[in-house]
Amino acid sequence: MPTITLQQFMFGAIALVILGSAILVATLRNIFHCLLFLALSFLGVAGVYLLLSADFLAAVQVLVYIGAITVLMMFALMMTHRVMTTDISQSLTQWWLAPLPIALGIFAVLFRVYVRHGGQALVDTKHHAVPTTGIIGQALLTRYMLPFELASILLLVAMVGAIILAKEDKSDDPA
Amino acid sequence: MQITLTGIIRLVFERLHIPANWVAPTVMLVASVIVLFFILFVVLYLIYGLRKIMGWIQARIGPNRVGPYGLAQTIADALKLLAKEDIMPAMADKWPFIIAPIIVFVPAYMVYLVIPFGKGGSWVAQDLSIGVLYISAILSIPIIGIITAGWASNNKWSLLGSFRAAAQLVSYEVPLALAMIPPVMLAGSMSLQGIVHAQQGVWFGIFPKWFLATQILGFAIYMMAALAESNLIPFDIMEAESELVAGFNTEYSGMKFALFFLAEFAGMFTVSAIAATLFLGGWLPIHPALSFIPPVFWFLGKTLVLIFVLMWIRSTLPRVRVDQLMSFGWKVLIPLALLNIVWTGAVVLFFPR
Amino acid sequence: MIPLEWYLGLSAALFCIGIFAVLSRRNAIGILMGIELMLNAANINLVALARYMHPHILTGQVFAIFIMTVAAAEAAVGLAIVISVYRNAEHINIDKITTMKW
Amino acid sequence: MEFLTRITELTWLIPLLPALAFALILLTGRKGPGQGAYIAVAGIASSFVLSLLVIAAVLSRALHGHEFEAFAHSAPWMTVGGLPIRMGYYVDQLTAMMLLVVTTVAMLVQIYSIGYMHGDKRYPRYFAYISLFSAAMLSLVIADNLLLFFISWELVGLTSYLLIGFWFEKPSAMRAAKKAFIVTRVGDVGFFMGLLLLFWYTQSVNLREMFAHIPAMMSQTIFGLPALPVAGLLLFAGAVGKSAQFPLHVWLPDAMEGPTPVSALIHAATMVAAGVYLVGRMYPIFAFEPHSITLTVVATIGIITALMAATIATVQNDIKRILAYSTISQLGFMMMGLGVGGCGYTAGLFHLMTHAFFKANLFLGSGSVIHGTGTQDIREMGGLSKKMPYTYWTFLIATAALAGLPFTSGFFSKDEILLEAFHANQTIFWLGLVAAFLTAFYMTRLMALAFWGEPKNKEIHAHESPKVMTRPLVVLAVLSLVAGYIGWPTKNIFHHLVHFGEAEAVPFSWTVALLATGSAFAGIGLGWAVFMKRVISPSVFREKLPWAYNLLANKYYFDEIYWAILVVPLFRITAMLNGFDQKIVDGMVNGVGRVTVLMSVVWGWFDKWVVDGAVLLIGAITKLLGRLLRFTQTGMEQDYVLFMFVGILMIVGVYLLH
Repeated sequence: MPTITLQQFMFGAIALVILGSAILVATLRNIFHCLLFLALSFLGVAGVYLLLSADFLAAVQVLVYIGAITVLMMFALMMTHRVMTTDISQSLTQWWLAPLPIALGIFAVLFRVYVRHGGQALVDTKHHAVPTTGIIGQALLTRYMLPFELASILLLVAMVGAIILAKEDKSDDPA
Repeated sequence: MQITLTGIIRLVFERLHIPANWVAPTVMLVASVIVLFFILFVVLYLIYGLRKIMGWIQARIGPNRVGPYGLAQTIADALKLLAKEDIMPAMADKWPFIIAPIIVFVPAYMVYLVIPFGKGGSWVAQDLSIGVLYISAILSIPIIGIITAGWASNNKWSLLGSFRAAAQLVSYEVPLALAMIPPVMLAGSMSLQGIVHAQQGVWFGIFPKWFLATQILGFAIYMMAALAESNLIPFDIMEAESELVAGFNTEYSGMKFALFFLAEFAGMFTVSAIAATLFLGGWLPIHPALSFIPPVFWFLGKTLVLIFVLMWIRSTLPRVRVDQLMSFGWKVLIPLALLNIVWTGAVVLFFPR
Repeated sequence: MIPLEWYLGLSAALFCIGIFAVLSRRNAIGILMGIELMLNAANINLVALARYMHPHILTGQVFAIFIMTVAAAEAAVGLAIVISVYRNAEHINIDKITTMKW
Repeated sequence: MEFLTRITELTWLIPLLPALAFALILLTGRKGPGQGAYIAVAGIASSFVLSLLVIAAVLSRALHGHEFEAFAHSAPWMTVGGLPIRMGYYVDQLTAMMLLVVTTVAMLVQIYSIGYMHGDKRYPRYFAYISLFSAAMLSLVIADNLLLFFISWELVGLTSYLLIGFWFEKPSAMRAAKKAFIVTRVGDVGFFMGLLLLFWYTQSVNLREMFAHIPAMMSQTIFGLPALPVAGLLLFAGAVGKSAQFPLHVWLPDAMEGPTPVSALIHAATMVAAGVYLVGRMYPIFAFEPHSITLTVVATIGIITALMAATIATVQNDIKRILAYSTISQLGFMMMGLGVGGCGYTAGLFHLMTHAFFKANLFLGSGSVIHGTGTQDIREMGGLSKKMPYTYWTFLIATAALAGLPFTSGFFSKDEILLEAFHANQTIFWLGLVAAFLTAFYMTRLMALAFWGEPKNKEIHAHESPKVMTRPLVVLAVLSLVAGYIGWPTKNIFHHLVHFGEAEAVPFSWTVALLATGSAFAGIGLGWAVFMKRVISPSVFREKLPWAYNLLANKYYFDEIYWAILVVPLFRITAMLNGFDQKIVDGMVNGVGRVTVLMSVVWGWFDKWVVDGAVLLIGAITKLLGRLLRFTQTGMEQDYVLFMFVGILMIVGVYLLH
């Protein structure tokens, strides 16, 4: 009987949280509940990163996905629904079952590919966790300097674009 | 050999024949429980202290009936809250309404895991190598709880409050995080213990080598952002009793309200403790000659001074408007914080340690 | 010890749930949520493979950071578009946004 | 010296400056300085100054006994059938003389026009046209090749057309403009054919290269005729048209419908002299042998024109028409001079110069008279000498010069022509003498009726013209007096400058001089007797010889003859051709059309049922497919994403199954 280590147990629990809340995100009718479960799912992913001893990434995951993106979505949600209506049930598309076989098919394909090609030798033998922050910083500012700068420009452009898009036209003329 | 929590638990586990790899989680769990009780204690007397200080500032006595000098007053209040009826608004979104206070409280409590109360590993629950980043990440979570609370209450005051809260907390999270970066740069570490260690020593035999020396601007930015993050009075527009009828927690009562309250005061202690760690040398004595006083007292002393400053500000300044708050955050604090980072970069570049 | 396949399987499952969410939601924010799920799945893959194949280089983590950056930008612009759509159409049900449809 | 030589390198600017003025006036319109007039005057004045410098350069070269090389420069222009053609300027003494004449007269006329055209509603346009004319005329003068010469020639004709029809509201002006254009075109066709002929034989349009080929051309024939005389005569046809020689003179009197300064500049002094200049410029083509057939034709046409126009002028009553016929007559004189050969070349061109000055003076004077009286009929004038003193005195001087009174410029030039004719051909000499006599007579008549005596129409209150108009008159009068002295018979500077070949000046002859002077005085005397003293009634001619009078009054019926023998038959032929076109050509076309219609009915059936059927079938199939495929085009993003994933799934599935 294969013994289950603590890590494996934790992985199982976290995976369960992630997948369960992800399924709820995809199927729940109340979009606000979806958002809460989305946040839970993100938290689970941060847990996965911790299991992979990617502590820096886990913190960034929480900071960016929960602290920024989820909050942003909640904000957008509140702005795009009539206030004082907690009943914001969202119906799914007309043929909401149609994507199901597609999703399952893609899962099957991916799973098959991973299981066949995810090598047996690729087992985490490096139990020793490496402090990741310094390595990531080094990589970002040396080898990945250009993508790093491009990402910063992308963020700036996205910020300006979002402001322009969401800005209300106060003047009468369309320009 | 020092007696540490880990050592005790390992000893107990060995006696009970529990596998050794369960030790670390258990240590975390026990440490968490200890921290939780510490928080409860701290919050109880912070509330008491606040009421007393406000009383003095406003030329009155403050609580003085329950217990000697009114010391048991907060405990009585807490008991009263626990005994109260837990009201659920009629059209409320039930589960979000219930978990919202928990989402707010848990992160406030999780931050304590990395705060070094004293020298060495036994005075910090978990000295993470990414400590500062962890703090910022965790501090961003309560916003979700506050929005959820406002949303789920099905009350327009609550919703408006949570709108304001979302805007304010997201806005001030940025200068807060930016103000925390210069100490990291100066120390070359994100671990809070590392940052404290980097502040050891004195200049000219008198002045402590605290980061405050080069980071007066950063400290000021941090303290202002911290005021907003823990929504204290000049920036408490998300609760704003006189405008929004207490904002997001209008509909809350009983234990759930107590959790919000707890989180708020825990947050006050947290930001002060972080400020003391990052800028004021944490548990380091003000001068090596004073190191006979245990480090934990230094730490608590500095933290309490900062808390007093926060309370002082809270009870003297009027509330600002929403638009003033936002424009101050985005147009003043963030540019200044960025400038401070550039300045610190110059310092690190030209005066390497 | 956790085999690599577990992570990959988790990632595949999360990705497919994301696809399902994207395809079945009518609410524009719901679709954005699905996209975020898919991006997270990709990130798990990257980090896991980086951990198992080159634990000292962490290229996968660097790429995960870039993906997060892009995700943040995408969320900002996407939600701005959603708000803009709401302002014009009073709803964000993408089935009913048919102004551009012939 | 060095400076002057350098200046000649700017010769190309001379026509360009007025052209620039033209463009500027068009651009600025009424907003330009002086409504464009100042621009025009500035343009022509700078050309004038430049011309003076160029002339000085030429003179200093020529008079210092240097072996004179003409100033010439050219640049590549275009390639015709592999032959590179160059465009440039060519300045010799003849060019210098023409530059002097053209720029002087043009400048004075433009200054005069400022006053004369004052208040006209198309004032800027007038100056634009006249600047364009100056540019074209100057480029004609300095052209170094026949093609550029021809282009400028046509441009000059165009501006002439535009300016004759300047007041196009008047039907007569409109008709006159068309007439001038069409009649000169007849001559231009000849010119162009001559140009092509010369180009064919000499493989060049450059003047000097052409002249170099003349010996080679001597032996050539075309259609059995010697080529050189044919080319010469064709060129002369152009000159006949432009210089209003018999039989193409009919347009010039009508051209007087244009503004009077235009008549002075274009139809008296410069443009009509271009024909003479053409003959002078192309003289080697004409005088390839001492008494060539071409020169004979030129001389004959010249004397016929001179006599004919002079006789007509004696009975005209319109002041400008009298001057117009006088111009035709004098142009005939010039042609005659050129035609008699030898030093007649010099004489004719000399007369061109002097005539330009005094005829411009006369026309401007007549303009002043018209300006002052408001009429063109000399029978309504009279006694203007007191009311318009400047106009009167200048007019008188110019008349004297035209009549050839001694020591006026006209005397020297006309005398020289008659002298050459005397030596070359006695018949022409005597006929020329008659023409000179008639010239004096009709000018006296003009003076008598217009300026002397008493005002005949009391309603006309004549007044002197403004200074801007009289000043040019004074300048021209002075020039009319003194310009002839450079041709003083015994020391002929002009002959030294402008001559053809090695011809020695014919010695001065008292016989000819006295005969010429005598004929002039005889004409004046007769005119005085008839129109002032009334010794002979002015109407006796009309009463005694009515047929002759009518012949003259109707200008020998040229217009009527042309109408009858050219225009009417042309109309007839046109009508015939029209009938042919209507009946036969249209019939054929209609027949073909009917057959086509019939065939198209058949084809239409085929098209409708077979071709269209196939097309519609394909269309229907496409539509059906489209209707089916339309179900995939839901317009919903998610459906497309769904299809995308289905596709991915299929591709990966296929890959995995292999």
